[in-house]
Amino acid sequence: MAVDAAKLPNTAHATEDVGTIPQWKLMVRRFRKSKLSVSGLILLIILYTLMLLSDFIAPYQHNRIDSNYAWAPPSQLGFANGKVVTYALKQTLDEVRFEWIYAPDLENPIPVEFFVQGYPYKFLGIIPSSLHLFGVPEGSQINLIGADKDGKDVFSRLLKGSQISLTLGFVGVLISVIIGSIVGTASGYFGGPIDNIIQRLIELLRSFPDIPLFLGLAAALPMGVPVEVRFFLITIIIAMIGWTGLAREVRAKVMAFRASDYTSAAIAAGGSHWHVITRHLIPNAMSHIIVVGTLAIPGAIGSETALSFLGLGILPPAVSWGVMLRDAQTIEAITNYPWMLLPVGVLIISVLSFYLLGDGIRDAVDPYA
Amino acid sequence: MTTQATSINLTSHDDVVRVEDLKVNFYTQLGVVNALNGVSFNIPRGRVLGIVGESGCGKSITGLSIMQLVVAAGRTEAGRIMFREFAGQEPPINILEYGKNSPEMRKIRGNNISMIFQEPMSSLNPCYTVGNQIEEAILLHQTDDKSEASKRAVEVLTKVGMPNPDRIAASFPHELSGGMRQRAMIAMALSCNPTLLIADEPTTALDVTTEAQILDLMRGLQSEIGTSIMFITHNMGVVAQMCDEVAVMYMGRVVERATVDDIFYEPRHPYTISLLQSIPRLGRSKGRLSSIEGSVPDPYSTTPGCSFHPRCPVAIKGLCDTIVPEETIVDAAKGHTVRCHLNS
Amino acid sequence: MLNFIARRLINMVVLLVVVSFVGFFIIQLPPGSILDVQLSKMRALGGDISRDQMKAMAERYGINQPFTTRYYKWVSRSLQGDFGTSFATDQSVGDRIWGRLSISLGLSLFALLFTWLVSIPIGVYSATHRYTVPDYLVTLFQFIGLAIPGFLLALVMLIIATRYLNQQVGGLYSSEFQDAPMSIAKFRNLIEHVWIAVLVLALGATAGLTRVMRANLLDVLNMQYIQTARAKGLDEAVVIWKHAVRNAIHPLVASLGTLLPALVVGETLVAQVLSLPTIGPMYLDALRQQDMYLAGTILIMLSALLLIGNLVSDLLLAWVDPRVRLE
Amino acid sequence: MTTDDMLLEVRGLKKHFPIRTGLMRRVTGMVKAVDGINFHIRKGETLGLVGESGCGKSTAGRAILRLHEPTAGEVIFNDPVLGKIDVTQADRETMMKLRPNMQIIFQDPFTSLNPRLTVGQIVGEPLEIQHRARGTELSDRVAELLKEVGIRPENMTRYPHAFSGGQRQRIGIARALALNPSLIICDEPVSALDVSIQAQVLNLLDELQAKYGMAYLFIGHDLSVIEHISDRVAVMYVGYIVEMAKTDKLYFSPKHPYTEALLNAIPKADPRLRTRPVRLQGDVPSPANPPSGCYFHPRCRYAKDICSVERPPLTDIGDEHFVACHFARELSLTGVQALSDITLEMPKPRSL
Repeated sequence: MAVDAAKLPNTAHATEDVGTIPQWKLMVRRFRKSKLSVSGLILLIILYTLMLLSDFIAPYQHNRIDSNYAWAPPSQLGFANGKVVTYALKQTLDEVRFEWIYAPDLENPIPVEFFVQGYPYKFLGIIPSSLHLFGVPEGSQINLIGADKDGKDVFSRLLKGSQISLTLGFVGVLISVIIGSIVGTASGYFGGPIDNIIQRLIELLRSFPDIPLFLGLAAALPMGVPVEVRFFLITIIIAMIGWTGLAREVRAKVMAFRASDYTSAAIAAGGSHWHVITRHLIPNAMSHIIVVGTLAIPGAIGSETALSFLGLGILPPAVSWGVMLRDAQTIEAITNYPWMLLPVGVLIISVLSFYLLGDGIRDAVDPYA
Repeated sequence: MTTQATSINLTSHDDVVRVEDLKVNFYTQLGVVNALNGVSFNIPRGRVLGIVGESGCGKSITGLSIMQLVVAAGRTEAGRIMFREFAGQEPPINILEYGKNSPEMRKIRGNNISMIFQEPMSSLNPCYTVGNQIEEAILLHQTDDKSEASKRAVEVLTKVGMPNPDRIAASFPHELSGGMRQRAMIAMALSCNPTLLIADEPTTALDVTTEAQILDLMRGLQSEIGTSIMFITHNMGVVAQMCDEVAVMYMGRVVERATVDDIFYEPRHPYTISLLQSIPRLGRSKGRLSSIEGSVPDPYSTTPGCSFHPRCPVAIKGLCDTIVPEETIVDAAKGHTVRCHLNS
Repeated sequence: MLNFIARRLINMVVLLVVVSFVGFFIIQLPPGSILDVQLSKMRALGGDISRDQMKAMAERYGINQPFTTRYYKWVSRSLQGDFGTSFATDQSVGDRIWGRLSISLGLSLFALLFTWLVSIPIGVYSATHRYTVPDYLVTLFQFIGLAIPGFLLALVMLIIATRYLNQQVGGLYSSEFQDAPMSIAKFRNLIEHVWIAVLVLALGATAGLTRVMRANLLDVLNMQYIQTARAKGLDEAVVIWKHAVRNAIHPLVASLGTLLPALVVGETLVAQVLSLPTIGPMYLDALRQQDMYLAGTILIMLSALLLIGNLVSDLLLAWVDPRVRLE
Repeated sequence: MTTDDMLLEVRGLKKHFPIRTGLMRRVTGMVKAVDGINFHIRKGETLGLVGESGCGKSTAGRAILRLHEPTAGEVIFNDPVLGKIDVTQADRETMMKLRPNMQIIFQDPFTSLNPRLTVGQIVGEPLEIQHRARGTELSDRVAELLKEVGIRPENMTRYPHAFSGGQRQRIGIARALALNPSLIICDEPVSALDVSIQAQVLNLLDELQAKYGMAYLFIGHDLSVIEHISDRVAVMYVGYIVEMAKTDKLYFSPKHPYTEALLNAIPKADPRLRTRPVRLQGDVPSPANPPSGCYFHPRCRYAKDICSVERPPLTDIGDEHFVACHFARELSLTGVQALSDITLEMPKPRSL
């Protein structure tokens, strides 16, 4: 009975003709029912928007060093004369521990100005601009979430770092999804010797433990190359290691769809390989590929962070969340300057959001599984 | 509306089970399904009652309700299931008063009432040997002695016609064919000499020749041991071969109850008649089959009046589509009742 | 059965040969050689190296020989149990690896045990109490467990342990036990040091496995044989633990093969933070210093571990599930 | 008999599936799903192909269409344009021309329609592939086809999930009908349907055949359905055809012990026929490891020594009655008994 009910058309929305709603729209509907997954999606949209606008929002260049502000705590904000203000820092030397102690100078409010001119950058990578969302007058500094050991603004670095951290994993997975889908489809659809060779290759690649292989490859990367090249190479490594699992899953799906009666019907009508693959196999496997891909992104983001953290990934002066976390390795750093851990917070949020999103898509795609 | 069903008493004190006005709803994500809308019937002791109907009519749910094995989404809203372990037991036990996992219910399950299912391929746990799974029931209800239990398991395997019972007992389910597995299931079900055996489409997944073997076996064992059987099926041929009494179900209601001869030769409900007319019969002339128009309505909708009226060729406008027909007696002596306005 | 193991072992050897070749290739990919590293090291120490010394070193390490020759030399010596000499420390590679690998393995096995002991019951509970508040909580913790990086957890636990529990953590033993012979006290000391690492290592895997266990059990609970077991009159607890869990555990066993090496290496970051003398940091150092014999050997050892893990999981699978035939 | 009305001749068709074991995926055996079958279908007739699960009947149907590449044998198809062509040898181009004339209907109405396509797209797909129609012409043709199978054309924009099993099966029939085939392979088209829906679909198939004159290869396991729809019937057992004859002949006077056993085993929908005839013992052997000689001999109660040694060929014993049994002419077997109809009448309202 329960099985019978599952097979029956969905007639919950009695007022409309559910029959005319394509499957993907039904999936979107089911997805929207899961509040956790929707919130994951919203968080990701926010994160990626911030990433795109990072140069506009960041008040300082991520590498701007100001030794006067080493380990400066987050700036205190306040209201004065109807304006948002921050306060300058009074520095005193702790003569016992030989450390600077900072305290806000509450007597001297500094107005925070909006839409100010700052360092030049290219908006969205194209339009030259020097407009920034906010800033304080020359001579003072605002560190919304504090500064690091060189007095670099953590807020600006966090934004700049997201450009690498949020794209590298994403692009890496995208590439591995493309490779995995093509190889998996070829393997599953044509079978025979092609399948055999591909499967042997995957088996060989899978005989390497992935993390060590990953580290080995990363260590093999040339050191002195520009950031973009290194970014690209690490992306390729992430993609190279990730595609095998996806190829196997796509292969299994494609084999199932290939054996399905509707595919047989298309072949019986004279449909070409191209027709069958593009009309029946890819569209049906697509939702599965999206799910697997989405759930692979958090792992890839984590890989980048870990690599950079270990000094094998993105290298300074470039900045990613992993690079930033190198400064937060010790108990002292964390207990004295807890804001150094913020990249982890953002990392957790983005990873969690991807998991929630992927989980929601999976449930929406396959509601009875 | 009051239902008359419970007041119809065509039954003696020797019914193994009497189901009275059973109502079960399923609460699913897509809505509420009225799986059973007041089902009443009785299973006379030592007889085979066939429950026949198309998919989704609630026949399996009825069987599972007696075992209290309906999944969590299904809730019993009303009704009684009166069980008499031995003839004349007074008062009978209302099974529904026991909790699903209560010790009382577990003592009935597998011991007094046992059940076999449609899919012989998936009815046995692949991780344990056939013998182990049969012994499990014996150890639970009959004896604490392990060697005694395994001896009885082999005995009961012999009884169901296993050619090599010792070897079968030591086999894993995947090593047996579908027919053999169904035999093993029957052996397991009969291992504690139950009062009632509920067989839910036990031969549907089998090939014709194997089906014939299993039906013969069940019929033979039934007349030998005298166990009552509730035989759930959609196949009219199986009903004719296996059953003494028949209850025809449609959309969660029993629409007709009668002896097997009456169902086949003097059916009264238009649904029963249409069903019989729509099956191609061996050795009959060809030509157009008379079919039932339309299809079974989806379970989330509710049909006013007689649930069969939209497909009924003789439905009366203004009556059949508004008022649910009561169960009426056609022949009290033979226990023939029907739920149809044209017969009242 | 024996036939199966024999064939699998042969296949493993073939794979290992290919893996060692590829591994060796990757390891010696980086531009510049150990020589450059050594040179800069010595210069940093204030000394300098003569041309003759350099030549001697190049000779010794086979720097200028073609790739295949170096590979052949390395492999043939490895087969005799001589894994070569670490460039960096002049210690035998074999000796250095064994000590650390065994610590790593020990840690991982503990973590594995913990993972299974925790994730199976929780998974079962959450599957049998679907859509209840505890189930949602478990799901939430699973996601958080997946999302929090291990090293952060290690740091946090480290802070909690040192600040609030007054525990010594980091390293394997306190200084007083460092060179002492094994005793009950030393063992206790070991446990005190190691529990954070085990916990941290296990947590990520536990989150994942709990999810898998829950999903599997939900699938199995829909199976007909579960209904059969209930129809026998078995108590629901027996139905779940005897009939359902055994079938649901199947994919967990199957994942054992990949889980073990993942745990062994997954601790790299954690070990870094907790300063544990395990194989991960060592591998990392070897890579950084282009210590190719050492790194290559570790990589191949880990591959071997993966392949052995897969074999073990296949055997276990056959033991758990009689349908799996070894042929 | 003229050969002109011959539509399909299958000669020695074999389909073996390799069994691969071990790590090297070596072929260690063959599942002889179809192991050399011969039959023919004339234009406009229905041949029933009946057998128990695993006997190779579906594989045979698919091998004819080259949905499975046949291992050996000939499949001669009499194409209305190209004439007689061996399908197994046809190149891609010829195949493309042949395909419209041989179509297929599947068993499972829930998996045979792509859930991502609308009914219109599904039924129109063959027309599109064969470039028969496009645009409004295409949708007109699709509407016509849907009407033909009893689905309202307005349903073109709906997706398969909105239909019941019986309706989906009708959509599958419309798809097969789209290219005006002269042969449709019906692969258990009513097995998954409820009894009342089964009758509707069988009637539809009958009507379409009467109107368009295509031939059916009707594959099934339900002997009553096969009897109802077929002109001739072939019985398969473990990859072989053991008997083939006109329907009445086969049902009323079977010549192969297996056919007799099958007919005996059917539960008859008549309580008066509760006989307990001798039943077939044992199980159908696996096509990967069949017995020696006549595959049926271990279960055959008439078996003699020769049966375990020599495999009997399918031979014509007269009037297109083919039997593969050493003793076909000697045995007297019982078939179905002709029954008098039970006439059932609908109840009439007493007061109106």
